[in-house]
Amino acid sequence: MIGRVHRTRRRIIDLLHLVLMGTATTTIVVFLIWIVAYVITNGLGTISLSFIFSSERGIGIFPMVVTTLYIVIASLTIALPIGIVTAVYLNEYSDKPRVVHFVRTAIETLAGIPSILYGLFGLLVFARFFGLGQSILAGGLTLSIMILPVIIRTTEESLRTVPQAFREGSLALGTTQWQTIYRVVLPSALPGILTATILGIGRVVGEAAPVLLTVGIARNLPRSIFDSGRTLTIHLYYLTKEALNPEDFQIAFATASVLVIFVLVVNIITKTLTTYFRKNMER
Amino acid sequence: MVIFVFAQGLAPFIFPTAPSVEVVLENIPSARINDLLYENYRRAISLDPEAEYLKIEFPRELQDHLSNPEHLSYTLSFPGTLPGLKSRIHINIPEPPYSFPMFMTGREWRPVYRKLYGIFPMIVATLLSTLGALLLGTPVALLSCVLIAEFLPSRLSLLVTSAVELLAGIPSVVYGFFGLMIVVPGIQRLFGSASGSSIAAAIFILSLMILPTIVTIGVTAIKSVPLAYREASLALGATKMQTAWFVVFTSAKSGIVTGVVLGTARALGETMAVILVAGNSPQLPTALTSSVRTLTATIALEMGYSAGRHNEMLFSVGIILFVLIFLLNGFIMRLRGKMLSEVSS
Amino acid sequence: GGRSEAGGPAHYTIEVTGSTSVSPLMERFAETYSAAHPQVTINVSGTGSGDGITGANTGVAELGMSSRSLRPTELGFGLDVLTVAIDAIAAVVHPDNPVSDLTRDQLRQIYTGEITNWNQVGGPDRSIAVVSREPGSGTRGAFEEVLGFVDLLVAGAIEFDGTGGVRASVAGNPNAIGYISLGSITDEVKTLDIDGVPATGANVASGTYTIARPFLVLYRQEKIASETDRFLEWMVSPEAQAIVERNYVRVN
Amino acid sequence: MEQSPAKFAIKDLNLYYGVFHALKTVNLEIPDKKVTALIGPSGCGKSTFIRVLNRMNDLICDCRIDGTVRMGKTDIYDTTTDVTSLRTAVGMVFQKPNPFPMSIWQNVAYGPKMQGLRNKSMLNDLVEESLRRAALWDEVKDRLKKNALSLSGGQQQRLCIARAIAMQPEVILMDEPTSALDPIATKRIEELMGSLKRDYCIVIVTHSMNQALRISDKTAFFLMGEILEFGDTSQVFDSPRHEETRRYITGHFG
Amino acid sequence: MEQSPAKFAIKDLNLYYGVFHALKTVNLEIPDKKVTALIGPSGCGKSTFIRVLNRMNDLICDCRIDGTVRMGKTDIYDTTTDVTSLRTAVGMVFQKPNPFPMSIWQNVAYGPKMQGLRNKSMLNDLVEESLRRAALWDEVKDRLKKNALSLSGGQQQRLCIARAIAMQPEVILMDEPTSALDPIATKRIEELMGSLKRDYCIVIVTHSMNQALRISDKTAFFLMGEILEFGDTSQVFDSPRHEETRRYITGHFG
Ligand SMILES: Nc1ncnc2c1ncn2[C@@H]1O[C@H](COP(=O)(O)OP(=O)(O)OP(=O)(O)O)[C@@H](O)[C@H]1O
Ligand SMILES: Nc1ncnc2c1ncn2[C@@H]1O[C@H](COP(=O)(O)OP(=O)(O)OP(=O)(O)O)[C@@H](O)[C@H]1O
Ligand SMILES: [Mg+2]
Ligand SMILES: [Mg+2]
Ligand SMILES: O=P([O-])([O-])[O-]
Repeated sequence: MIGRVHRTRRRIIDLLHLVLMGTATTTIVVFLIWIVAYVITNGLGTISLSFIFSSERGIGIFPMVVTTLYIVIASLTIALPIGIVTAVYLNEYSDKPRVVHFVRTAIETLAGIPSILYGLFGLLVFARFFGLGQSILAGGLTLSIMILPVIIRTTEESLRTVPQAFREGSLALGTTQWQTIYRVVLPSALPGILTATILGIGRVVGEAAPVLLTVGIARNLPRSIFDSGRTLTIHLYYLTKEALNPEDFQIAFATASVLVIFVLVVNIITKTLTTYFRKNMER
Repeated sequence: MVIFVFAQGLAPFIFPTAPSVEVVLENIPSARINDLLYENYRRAISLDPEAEYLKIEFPRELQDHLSNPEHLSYTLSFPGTLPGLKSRIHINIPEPPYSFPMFMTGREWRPVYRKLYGIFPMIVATLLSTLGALLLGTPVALLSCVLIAEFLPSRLSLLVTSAVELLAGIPSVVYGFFGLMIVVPGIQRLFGSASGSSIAAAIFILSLMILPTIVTIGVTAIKSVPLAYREASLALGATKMQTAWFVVFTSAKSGIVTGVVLGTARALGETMAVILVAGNSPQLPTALTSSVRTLTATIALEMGYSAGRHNEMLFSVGIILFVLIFLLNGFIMRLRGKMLSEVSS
Repeated sequence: GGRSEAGGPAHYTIEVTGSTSVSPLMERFAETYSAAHPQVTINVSGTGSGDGITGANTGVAELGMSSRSLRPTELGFGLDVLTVAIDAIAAVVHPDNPVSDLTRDQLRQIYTGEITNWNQVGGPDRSIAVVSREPGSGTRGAFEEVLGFVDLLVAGAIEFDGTGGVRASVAGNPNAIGYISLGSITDEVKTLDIDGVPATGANVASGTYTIARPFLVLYRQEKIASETDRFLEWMVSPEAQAIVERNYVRVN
Repeated sequence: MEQSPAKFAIKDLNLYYGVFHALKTVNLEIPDKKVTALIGPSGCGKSTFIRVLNRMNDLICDCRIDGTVRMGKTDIYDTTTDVTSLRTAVGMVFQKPNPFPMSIWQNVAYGPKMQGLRNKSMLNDLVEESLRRAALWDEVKDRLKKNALSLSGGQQQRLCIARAIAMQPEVILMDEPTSALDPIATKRIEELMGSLKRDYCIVIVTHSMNQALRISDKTAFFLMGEILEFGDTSQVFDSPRHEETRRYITGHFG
Repeated sequence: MEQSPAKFAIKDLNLYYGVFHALKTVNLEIPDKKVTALIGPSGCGKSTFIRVLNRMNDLICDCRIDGTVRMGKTDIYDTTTDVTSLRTAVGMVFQKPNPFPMSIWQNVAYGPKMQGLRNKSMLNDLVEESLRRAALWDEVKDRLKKNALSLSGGQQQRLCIARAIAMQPEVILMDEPTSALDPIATKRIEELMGSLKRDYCIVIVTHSMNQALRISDKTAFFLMGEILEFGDTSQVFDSPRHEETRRYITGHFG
């Protein structure tokens, strides 16, 4: 019932689409390689062990590395438990549809709010109102609110993919709901939770505006979470903004390379861990 | 959180800046104001709101230098050697509450001395750059979504997806940096304009930044479309491409919309990268090469330097951003609701 | 600031917050001072002049930094002010730009939009890309004030929120003109003479180069600890001013 | 054959999914130490019914239940009944094998552990015994630490049975345990049921008439949410009381 | 009965999933305008075989095929064969109903539209006729714009059949089309097949002996990837040549 003409036309159209898609994807990949290559080729010359592990001005970025780690740990320590518990609540105990709907809407809204507004909020509430000043704690609290939607959504997605059969199997053995969640559901959702964590880390590490407003740019090695500090991203931002010495741009490139490499490593770790867990689960 | 920002940001439209007229002496050892002598006084001197006139008597040596007092409306200054060490008298007349319509429609943002807070150009710039980024980025993202999820062999697909995820994890400052060093000069050369810092550069960088968001979420959505739909379509003699667009893509619509929405939110909220490439002039754009300033950029640029009403006004800008996001969310919920009801009823 | 519970000689932390242009200098101060006084830690946060002034006023930080003179409202807080350095502001162009001297008037006219092409000031026929700082910047405030065009910046001017951005933008664009702190000049850009006077520290000190602004430290004399007081004194000592001299103009 | 005491007594059971009336006034007595088969066309409510017996339907939010279900003396839908301990006493094997994504050993030990059994050697013994009884021990004894998901479908099904036995329940419910299995695995599981019924009350859902005939003592025929016929298997298959039963059994529908 | 010409001629077909040998040297001739039933225990390769006929296995990456499959004169596994037009000629109804998440009308019109048929009134006619033939028209004529997923399982299955008919294929393949259906829907679909076989070649996979007996002209019995027995349905059921066939048919396994 179909003409040869139509079939040929279809083939041409299909080919055209394929070419368009190929162009689009190539564009994306080319820009990715360009950005990464641009940053790393300019920065690699400056990177060395002493660059990462020295605190001395003009030589090393150790304080920034430490502050970044502090911030990551602080915000994850706050956001992960809250996020996971919320996701579990939404997904496993959703017997109050109103509450669930409200919480979901709130999360959707939170997810869309520009990060600078989180910064304003953190500045007003944590730094000024609660008197934490610009500190790692204030920043960690702010960022943890910011990554909460990411963690909740991703965790929820992975909880949703845990087959109902696992829950039924466990409950049918006379376990309580909490035992079931803790022993069967959460472990199965682990890869997803891991992805959430990594996405959260990426967001925390990459964020500039809210960190600038709540953590500050103190260049010292922080000694506690009540100290102010400067993250790698802020360092990079600051170097491009206030470049005081000619070599600052070199350092900026090197810092950017460290950031890009960090993101790369985090991505590789996620991928590996996820495939590892998947393999463990499926075969 | 909403409450906090709102509380701070609504104040300038309700309250005047100060309860009464104040006089501030800068580097002036002594003066007599309304017959009271102030010596080495460094705090604001609040006047009685009932007072009908203001009489200031300066020390002799300053009076000799008094010149041309009206060139700055509220400040009388005396020639001195170095900035910061000048002798000046400031008379702070409380400003009335700022008019909200003027805030929304005003074309001029001169926050420091002329106290003009018009954000209309910034609203326009924010909307235009977001829209532009969507128009430029979405088709590219969607096309490659389909290619990655449906046509690439699984190894290559995994590789490209990982690469795109890497793109998603790169800090926005790095994008801004790249934009400043590569895109901005490129645009200047391309258009032959005075400068390359422009709305075009912002759109370009933003579209680059929303690509990974849309692609990652879109690919996940497309991959989660049941195999059964593909089989059904292929079994009906549709080509792979027809199947991809008419069945798979349509079924993944809801997820893809989520991706586009999150991308839009990212474009709307992006700050650091935009600051580095957009030029930040608070003017209405007239061409692609016009330098523009977005709402988020204004907050980030001025928060650290602002004081008093200027500071509160930045929170007001935050409120406008909130409202934009709420509108966006509402619109999406509508859209998604429509799509869901389309599917279920 | 606060004393830590750790043993040994009482440890003291001085919190300094404020202007981003002052903070590089302050960090150098902090390093040198802490090296000589190990019991004192100095935390420098650069967030902006406004924040520094507010911080010192509300007591969030012991010391505030500002790269501009205080505004009337802020003067009313009654803060004590210490000027630790003077920073000259230099007008800069791309090294390929043949123009090397402008009058104050020409400079002002460029920034207010009355002059829009380089050929009006003896350069090639190219339109001028005006690069400025964001409103509220100490550098911009001083620059506009000294040249007398406060709040009259031409509408299409590009605004960057930092010295580095302005410099990179000028370095990458042969049409551009910008202004940056004297301490941040590199050979990527060319410094313009103003009325025939080169922008140098000596000329600022002698008063012939007038585009300058102070670096201020703000505090409340009655609230600060003795350690902080000693640090304040030290900042205007010859030792500290020698550090200032490397990039800025000393105050005495 | 009627002498064995009733394990479950169901009276006037009505079950609704939202507005859909899935079980209609069901009355039934399920005997102990026997195999009771539930047969009937697809969608008639067999799974729904079997899930009533261990309150698995509690998990479905819009499911509503009327009537009484007694196990021994306790009304299992009484508000004071502890669901957890009910499910401890009533084991269930699902239609699709659903081992946990853990090792074989952990799968079997999971239930007893959750009940508080911590003693490692006792657990080991229990795991071995359960696997032996589910006719799986010989095949897996060398790889107890391996992930249970790497087992074949039939092995997984037997693992689920072992997991249920390890709890030493009083009742075992099986929902189409062999529908997805090859002939050999099916045979093994049928043999197992034959040996298990000495100790347990077994309820099994099956789509295969032949299986029902081979293994069950009692048969209940469901049609559109009602129990149309219930009696000794031989009687139901040889001389059904209803025309529909006869037609279903002889393959005229379903 | 043997006079009708062969639609499919399968010669020495071997199929591997990776290293797993799923179909072993299958030889078969499937007649036109007849119903051919494929029976056999779970996992024996029925679905795999039926998917060979419209090259649906191409979608599975590690699937490898040996031997020739001819439809009429064309070798369908020849590299020059256009898979798309092959599938246009060979319709398929899947085991699980899989309507697209679009309206009922769009579901049926999808295939012809993809072939380039744009004329709205012709499409309307085609949709109506196909739905009528699938015995669904009366139930859905008032809600053609409604989403197909809101139909009941049986209706969905009939919709999928209508969708396949709308393409006016030469062959219809059905993989357990009634396994999830209630008796009434099953009966409808069986009647439909009876009327369809006048025009089409029909191949059906079923787990129900009774169904095979009721509707098919030819029956192939699969066991472990081999065709153990093939012949007229009456002969296969009444006097099977193999002991295994007899045992399977009489319910001694599966
Ligand atoms: N969660 C549910 N919500 C609404 N209706 C349901 C639900 N579960 C089952 N039903 C309906 O209840 C009826 C009985 O379902 P049930 O699963 O008990 O059938 P069954 O006899 O086990 O069938 P099968 O042999 O196909 O497994 C069916 O019509 C089904 O559509
Ligand atoms: N994609 C695949 N990869 C590997 N093995 C497969 C795949 N699909 C099917 N098999 C295996 O091939 C064999 C035949 O499968 P097939 O689906 O054809 O069985 P079937 O006869 O249709 O069974 P059922 O009656 O349960 O549908 C089975 O052992 C199955 O495990
Ligand atoms: Mg069932
Ligand atoms: Mg099958
Ligand atoms: O950063 P500044 O305030 O010195 O412009």
